[in-house]
Amino acid sequence: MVYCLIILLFAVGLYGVVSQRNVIKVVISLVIMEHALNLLLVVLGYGKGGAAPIRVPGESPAALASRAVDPFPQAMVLTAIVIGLGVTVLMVAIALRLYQRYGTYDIAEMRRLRG
Amino acid sequence: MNGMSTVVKTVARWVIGFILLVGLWLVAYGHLSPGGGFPGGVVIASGFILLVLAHGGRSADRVFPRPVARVLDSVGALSFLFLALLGLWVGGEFFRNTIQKGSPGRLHEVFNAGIIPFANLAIAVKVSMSFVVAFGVIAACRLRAGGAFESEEED
Amino acid sequence: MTDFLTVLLIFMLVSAVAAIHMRSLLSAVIALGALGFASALSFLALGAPDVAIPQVLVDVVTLVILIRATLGRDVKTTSGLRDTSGIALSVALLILFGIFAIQAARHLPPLGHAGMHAEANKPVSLPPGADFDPAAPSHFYIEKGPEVTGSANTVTAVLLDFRGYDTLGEATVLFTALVGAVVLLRKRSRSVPSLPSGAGAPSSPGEGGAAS
Amino acid sequence: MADLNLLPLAVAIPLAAAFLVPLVPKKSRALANAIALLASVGLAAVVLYLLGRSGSYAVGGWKAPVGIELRLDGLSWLMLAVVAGVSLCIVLYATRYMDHYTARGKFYALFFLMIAGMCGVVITGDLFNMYVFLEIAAIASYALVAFGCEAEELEASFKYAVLGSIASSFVLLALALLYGRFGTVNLTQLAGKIGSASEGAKPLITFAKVLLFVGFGLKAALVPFHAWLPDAHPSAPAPVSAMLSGLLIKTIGVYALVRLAFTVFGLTAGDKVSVALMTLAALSILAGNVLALAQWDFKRLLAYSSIAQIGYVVLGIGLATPLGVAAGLFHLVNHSVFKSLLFLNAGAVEQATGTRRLDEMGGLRERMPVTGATSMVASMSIAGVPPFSGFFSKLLVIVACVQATSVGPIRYVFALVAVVGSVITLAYLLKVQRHGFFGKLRDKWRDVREAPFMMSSAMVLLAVACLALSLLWLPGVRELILDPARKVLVP
Repeated sequence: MVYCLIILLFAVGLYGVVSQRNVIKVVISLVIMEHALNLLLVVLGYGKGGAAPIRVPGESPAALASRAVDPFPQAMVLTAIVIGLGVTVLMVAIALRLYQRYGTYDIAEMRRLRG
Repeated sequence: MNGMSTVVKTVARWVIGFILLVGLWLVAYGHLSPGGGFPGGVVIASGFILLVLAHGGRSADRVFPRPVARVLDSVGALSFLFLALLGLWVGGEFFRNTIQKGSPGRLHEVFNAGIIPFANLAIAVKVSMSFVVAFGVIAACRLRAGGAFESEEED
Repeated sequence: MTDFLTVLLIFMLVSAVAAIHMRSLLSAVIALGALGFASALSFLALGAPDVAIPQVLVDVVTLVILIRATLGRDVKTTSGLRDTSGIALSVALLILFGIFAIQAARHLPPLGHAGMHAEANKPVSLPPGADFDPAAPSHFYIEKGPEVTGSANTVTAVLLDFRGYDTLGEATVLFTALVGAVVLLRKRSRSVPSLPSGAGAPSSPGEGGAAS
Repeated sequence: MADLNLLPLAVAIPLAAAFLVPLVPKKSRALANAIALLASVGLAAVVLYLLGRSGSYAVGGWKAPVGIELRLDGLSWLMLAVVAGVSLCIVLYATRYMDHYTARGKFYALFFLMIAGMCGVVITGDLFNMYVFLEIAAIASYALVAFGCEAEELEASFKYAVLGSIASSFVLLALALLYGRFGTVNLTQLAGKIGSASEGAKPLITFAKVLLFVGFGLKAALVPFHAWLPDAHPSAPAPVSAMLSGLLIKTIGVYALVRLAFTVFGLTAGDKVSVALMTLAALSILAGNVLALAQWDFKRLLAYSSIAQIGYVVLGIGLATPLGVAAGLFHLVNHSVFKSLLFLNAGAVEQATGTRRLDEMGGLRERMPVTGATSMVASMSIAGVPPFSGFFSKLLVIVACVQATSVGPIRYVFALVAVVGSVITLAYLLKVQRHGFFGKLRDKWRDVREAPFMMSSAMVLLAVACLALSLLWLPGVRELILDPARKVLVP
């Protein structure tokens, strides 16, 4: 159920990317896709105890292992978040420049390139 | 951009110290509690962004000139790479955590994790300066459709 | 846990649809913000405060940047979808994608038993003193991580020690995006008075012929 | 182990250069150029040092599934060598070409970030690490495509960035699914777990395979996924076009696709994925070549031609027979060299005349002898005219097609497509030569001057490489370079 909803979220983002004409909307849709992926990774790392994988003072390794979630997907998601942010910043910069050249955010009105 | 009202400026001046403190705490204790170089760096950057928003671009530039931020950005990245190469140089492997670490019984001390606190610091410098520059660049460019491109970026 | 997540996810879906279909760009950006905060909340619930903090911060930054890009522009509203024939095809492909993806997701282990928690990925045996057998590396991160790296927070241990190389890549991505943005928003792009762009510009046949 | 000590430098050198170059003051162009050249030479030296070595390198001293594993084998060495060699020539060329643009420091920074990303993808043995370095290379290339900030460059870049991000998110989705099931992202461990996976995991594995296929297919611009390439590649400044067409689509597209298909998913001759790969490749050859024939924009023509030539590479490798893989890799090396050379030629012509339209050129051979001669060499090579390297690799791909009995009778169709494709290639390159460099010199090009020395010497170097690469197939040389690369994929 949770997985299906996350995939639906990803699909909504994908739909936005292919269907929207507004450059900013396309960027927003890409961000939605990233959110879905990040959430999927963290959900896959969830374990029974549901505690953050941080050893508190005086705790034994086995005790932590029995209650903690998987730290590895979290590390990957952190990296993925930063990568997503980088892509967003760059695409907004391109969008600002496009606006300056064309006076619009509408892709359909930017048709300098042939097919 | 002359900034906002005096109330905002005063509050910003009070709050910024607190924000920087939180940022530094996140950086320093990143390996002992939730946090780390990246969130800490973003928090520090948000302090500067607040400064820019409240006082306007000009005066913020006087406090923290963007070229300096640009240089520190590169320096942060280089020092992280340097830490990685230090591992290659001293320990024989790229990224080997060479500094003394993990001594028994000292798990929750700050300087017992080898290069980790230093790496956190390098990342924090890099990330915060990145955001200061990125925000400055995006905030500074005022575009008019088809018209002249106004940007504070030289070349 | 599942119920809480489901509610959050439905909220996220609604805000995603809103973000895509709202006509005003500013409202769309704000809907995206709602989505981001919901996802940060679910990270907290999933035992990932280390992800939730940056997620909130990144959301704020994204919002600031996106709002900066939408404010003060002449056109605030979107003018709808692209041409319909292309849309029909892509929706068909999207439905196909959805079916296969959900099919694949059904073969994932159930919530709480995926990744390192899956039965198949448990370490085979751990005789005392023997080398750790990481069937899934995460077991090593959790059980040995704090001792061998000195970092009580195993996420940081993974990020900066076990897989520091990835983090170098991450910092590099940020650097790349930043240099890219600065380059794109610079004042002048060419040092000679603009070369005529040959491609789609019919207005520039061979002017400035002997620029050297 | 010890002899791989310098392997991480293949990433660290370009990264250090990228971080350093923006610190150079704007005025001192020479210093920026010097850093760039030094870094390229350093990278080439490291790659030379690594020749003939192979093995696994544990980053940070953590053994494979715990830490990140770097792998060097014949195939990754070959790709590293291509990246280092071609990018060295391109840097040489860029030292003068970029005089026409501002922000030289940032150009080099992005350029070296792209190289670092490509090297990172090539030497990694870890799926997530591959994703990270893929993104570095991809983001740098989005920015570089839009470097000139002209309208069509920005538009092309945006289109490219959107499709590229979709591709990356597919890769990440596949990674998440695989991690959820198998709990690891190390390629070797993943391959083992996939090989012994139960029936229940099959739909998941198939879906992940499709996602990776589409994701890397988009990056490699195989035919149904090629829409971004003909816009993005011509729009960029010439050195960047050369990097994109010559190196980027091969390292983060073809190489990654092939590496995952063979080593993780165990592709063998005649299986479904192999036939699917070859079908896309054949489509790419046909569509790319036919569309190239219709172009009058020099760089756009070359971009379409890249789609077709990537088709040959994938066709050869997709056969999964020893001869096919070797031929495909051979063509990959050749294509990097001659396509970069042609883009550099196009850049030299554009800089001298201000146009990319073939119908406005004519007779440029008289005024630009070096550019004319080197483009002649490259054209003959890409079209498959005998003494040049392209002839051998194309011939070998065709022969391999005919000999691949495991593929079934459809192999004759593939072989026929390859033959027809090379005829069309010859046709449009004759068009380039006839309209661009031969014929009567127009009056307005009377004062055109040859490209500066640094640019011409880069072109001459690549042209010499075009000829020299024929030697790769000679016994003795082949055993040193191509065979180890081939053995990684098929024994």
